[in-house]
Amino acid sequence: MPDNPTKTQGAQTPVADTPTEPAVTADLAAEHGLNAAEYDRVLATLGRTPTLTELGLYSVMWSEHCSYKSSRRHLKKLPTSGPQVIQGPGENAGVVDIGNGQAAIFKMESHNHPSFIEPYQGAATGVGGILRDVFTMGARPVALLNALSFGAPDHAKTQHLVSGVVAGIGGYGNCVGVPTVGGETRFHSRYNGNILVNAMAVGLADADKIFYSAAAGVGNPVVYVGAKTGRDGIHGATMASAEFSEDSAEKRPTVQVGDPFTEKLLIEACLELMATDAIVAIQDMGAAGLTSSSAEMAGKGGVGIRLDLDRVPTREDAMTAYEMMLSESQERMLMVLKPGREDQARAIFEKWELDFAVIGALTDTGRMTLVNGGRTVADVPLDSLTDDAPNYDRPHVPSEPRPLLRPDEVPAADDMGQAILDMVGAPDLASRRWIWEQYDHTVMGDTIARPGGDAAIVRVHGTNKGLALTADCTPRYCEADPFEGGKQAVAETWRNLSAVGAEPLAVTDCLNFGNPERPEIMGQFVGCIEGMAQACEALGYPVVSGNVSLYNETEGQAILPTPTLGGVGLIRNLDHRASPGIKRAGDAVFLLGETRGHLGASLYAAHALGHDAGAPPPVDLDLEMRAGGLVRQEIALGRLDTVHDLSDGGLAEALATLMLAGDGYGLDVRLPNDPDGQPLAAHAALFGEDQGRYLVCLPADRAEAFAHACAEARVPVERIGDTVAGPQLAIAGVATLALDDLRAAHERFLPTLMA
Amino acid sequence: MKARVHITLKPGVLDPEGKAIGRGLAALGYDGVGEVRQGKVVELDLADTEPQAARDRVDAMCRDLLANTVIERYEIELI
Amino acid sequence: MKARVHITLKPGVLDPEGKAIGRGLAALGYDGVGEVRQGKVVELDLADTEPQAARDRVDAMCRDLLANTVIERYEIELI
Amino acid sequence: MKSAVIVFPGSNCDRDMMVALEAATGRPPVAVWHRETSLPADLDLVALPGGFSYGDYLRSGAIAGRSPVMADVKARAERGLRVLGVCNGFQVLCEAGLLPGALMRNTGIHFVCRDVHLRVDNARTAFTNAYGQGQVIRGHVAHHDGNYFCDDDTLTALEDQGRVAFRYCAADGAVTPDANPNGSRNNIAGVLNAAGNVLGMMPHPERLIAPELGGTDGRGVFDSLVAALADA
Ligand SMILES: Nc1ncnc2c1ncn2[C@@H]1O[C@H](COP(=O)(O)OP(=O)(O)O)[C@@H](O)[C@H]1O
Ligand SMILES: [Mg+2]
Repeated sequence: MPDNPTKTQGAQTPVADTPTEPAVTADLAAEHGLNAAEYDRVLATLGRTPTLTELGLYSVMWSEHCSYKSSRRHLKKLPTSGPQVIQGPGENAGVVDIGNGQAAIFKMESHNHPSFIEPYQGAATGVGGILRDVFTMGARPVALLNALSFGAPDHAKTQHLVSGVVAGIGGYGNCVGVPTVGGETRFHSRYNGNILVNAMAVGLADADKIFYSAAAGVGNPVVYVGAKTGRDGIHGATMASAEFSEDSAEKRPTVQVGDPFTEKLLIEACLELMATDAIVAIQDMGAAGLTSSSAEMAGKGGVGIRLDLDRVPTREDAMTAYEMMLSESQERMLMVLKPGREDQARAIFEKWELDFAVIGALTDTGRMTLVNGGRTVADVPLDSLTDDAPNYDRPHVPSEPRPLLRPDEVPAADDMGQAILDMVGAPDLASRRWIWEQYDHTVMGDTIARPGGDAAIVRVHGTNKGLALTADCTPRYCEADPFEGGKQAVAETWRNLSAVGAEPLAVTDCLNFGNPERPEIMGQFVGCIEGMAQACEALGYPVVSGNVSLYNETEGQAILPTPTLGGVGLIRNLDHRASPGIKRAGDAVFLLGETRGHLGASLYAAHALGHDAGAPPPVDLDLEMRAGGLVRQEIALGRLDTVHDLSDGGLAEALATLMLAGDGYGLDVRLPNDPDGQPLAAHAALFGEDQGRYLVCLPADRAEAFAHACAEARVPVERIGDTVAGPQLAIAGVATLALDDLRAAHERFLPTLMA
Repeated sequence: MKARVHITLKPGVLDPEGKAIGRGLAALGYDGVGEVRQGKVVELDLADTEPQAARDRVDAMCRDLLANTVIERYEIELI
Repeated sequence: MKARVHITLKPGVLDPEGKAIGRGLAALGYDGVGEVRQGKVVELDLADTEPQAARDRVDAMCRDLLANTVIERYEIELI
Repeated sequence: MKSAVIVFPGSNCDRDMMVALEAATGRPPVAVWHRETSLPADLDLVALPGGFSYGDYLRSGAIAGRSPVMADVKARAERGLRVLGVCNGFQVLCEAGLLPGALMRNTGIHFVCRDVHLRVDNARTAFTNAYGQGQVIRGHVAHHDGNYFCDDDTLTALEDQGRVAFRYCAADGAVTPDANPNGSRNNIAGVLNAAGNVLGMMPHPERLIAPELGGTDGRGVFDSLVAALADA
């Protein structure tokens, strides 16, 4: 836009509202989520009353969602570097090296509030948003995962929410053609009024062709591409930063509608343009749309930006500057191009039938200047929107520690066989088939391990390498002890990756908590982060991207603290990998790790006592390292192909899974002893959730060598039995269960709930 | 008695389907077609015999299930 | 001028979505709801000014694209 | 064998189809953008891949079925060119009138992605000769609108003329309602045109071409085409 000067004297530009807009006052600022001190800060920064558009900019950029004002100082505690890390947190997604000049790019994000209000569109647009975070960095998306937390199965809204969310995730991912390969799903009454929908996307790119968001080059054109802007989801970012009340569904403005078809075209068009060298910087328009994308790009690049809003493609009449800047219309991207490359880029986007408009230019002012209808409607220092946004040290108190729960404090079932069937069929452990069969998990032709195992495996196209992917968290543990819970969530993803034979590379996270202005919630947040940090540090498993979702409360009832972790691992040779299903009769069955019968915060205790109780199982990170390393080594050497890690539901769940995932084989086992070789109570041995354990099967003639390898690696191990040809789970002195009965129990819950 | 419920997206809500249909018509050479919006119709056979009661009940069904008033609006027609 | 096209499944063609809505209503406790059928409405803004010409053109659009006459029938309403 | 894969806006199995064709034929297929008005000369096969052309808006395959390239696909099919439509490609072929019937919403309402058993109902076609007549193979479906519908006369004609290529069945080959993932009439999974040179099928043979992907039973479709060409 040659007629636009790239140098403006910000403070001297007359800045004016559109005449019909309301005057900005402290009250209006409060309605925009800015408290009195924050509004004073705006006044001081500008030295005048902001225009409505400027108020809008501050309100979204200083919202919790965009500014991380409660979490920033704590997120710094997470380890984010390592030899494998190409890009840690701070960009649209994290980037790790996977060898051969290739990189995996991934991130997880929440779409909790919109999904509660409009489950289909809320979940769908969550998938769309996280995909854009990944392909904006130059990656072709190759996998999606989702972590879902719903209310109690019998809560009035649950069925409707499950149905809409699952359909929305499928509707978007299936259409875009990226396989949804894994995730997790839980049900708990603490999510009754505030479900969690966390979506993770993973992409692949050449390590030397990664695109970043820092704008550079004064005078370079700022380009808008994708769908047109409408009045969708104005104030989505502030909505994601406020508590719910009963009438929010009524008051809130429209949630966004996703268009996966346009997203698919946008992916192809962006990747086509990225194959040229026309792009200087690129960023998707996510929460707070044009505002945050332009402010962040220019802010990171240390330049200024001037936008002529009359050039923004709109799909509704008479949109104001305020509306255009705050719209959260989907499927849009902002780019800075090299000068003179506009026509080349335009041709590509027009071929894909997408909008393309040069809407501004970079300046050297360090300010964001917005022009609309011949008026300068905003002119603010960029730093004040980004780096200098509020940053709070909120008061936090640690959670009350819970006492250990001894096995004799938890009633043992009279019929242990029935207890196993109940556990395998319980809402938290029942098969998720009803969900993942609605997701296209095989499109792209590289899905090597489909949903249902410990980690999904997606082949790196055209190679014999694979990425292993998993998403995990145990909110019960986080509630009982945030620090141990944070550690455990990291360790569980690490274990799931190890169980398929993948070397864990890095994690992404999505930290879902209640209202951070309550010291006990802030205490959970800080505790979980510190636990995560310790585990990531010890396991050499850095956090490379993530997202924080606070204010997940309704009527003062907070969700369980839910730091969802998304783990990514690398399998260098796909010929050597493992899965949970029994593959042969006559294999020796080993249990790795220590079994102490820890029932505290376990699913079994919650069922038997009717409430969560006791301290969660501690995680011994040193043992994790040794056990995970051994399992990976044995898999990589081609000596081990049947592995399942133990988590919710303990040994009972693991034994059942080995059979359910197998081809009709059975198990003949006895219960393990405690580390001192003493017998444990049956319910503690079966359902205790001691950490750092794996169940493995391998041909009996290798049993001795395997036991030896374990001893050498200082991994406690006990041979507990054998695989057999008959479809029966026989646990000596406890119960004998038919595979058909296990399957019926396991498959019943979701189809019945959703019928 | 029969009820017909027309469910359409609220004005201003993105209608990707309508947009695609519009493009499809244009590609087939139909010009002069402006905005295209698409909606749903649900037809219900009702046991009710009293129109006002029937209308109220269908209205409740719309709010409970048939429409999502966050993005959609509906119109009830008794026939 | 505006046209509204109602597209419904032919009688005798099974309508799984209608059925699912019916089951959903029953599950919510709405009784006395008989058959439920679901259809589509497409609303078009037209440049035409002459009703018969408009109707003919929309009819052609229906046969060409908007309806699949193997399974659907349509009705045109000008407004 | 020289093949082409048509790419519509929203196609998303085009690459998968190309990988499978290249593996079977030893030569990379040509990608043809939907806006082309003619196909390359001397083709032996044109494939319409799976995906969500035009977002499946209005009806699956409806808008794509009327895109510019389809006129030449029709003309060449009439002259005997082999045409394979998989999933969305099958929907496009029906919408374009190259195959009878229509693919409606699955009776279960949901999208369904799972392995199924298929019975090869006619192994004497260019697309199925690598299989045995009545052989039960593994298939893989991933669709929302796979419920094949046609009127009674069409159904009779399809069945009498051996134009049902595949049916969904149980592991033992029995054609039962339980084995039907989408409510298709008579469990139909794939149909041929009267001349036998156009096949539409909902299951994705290109997703089962290697043991690590879950099986190799899909290869037969591509191997059949190669064999048919060699015989010709
Ligand atoms: N929402 C979901 N989407 C896709 N797959 C899911 C979802 N929820 C659970 N799964 C799959 O179901 C299986 C069991 O999940 P989970 O109990 O969390 O496994 P684990 O204990 O090994 O982490 C996993 O393979 C997981 O990927
Ligand atoms: Mg696991």
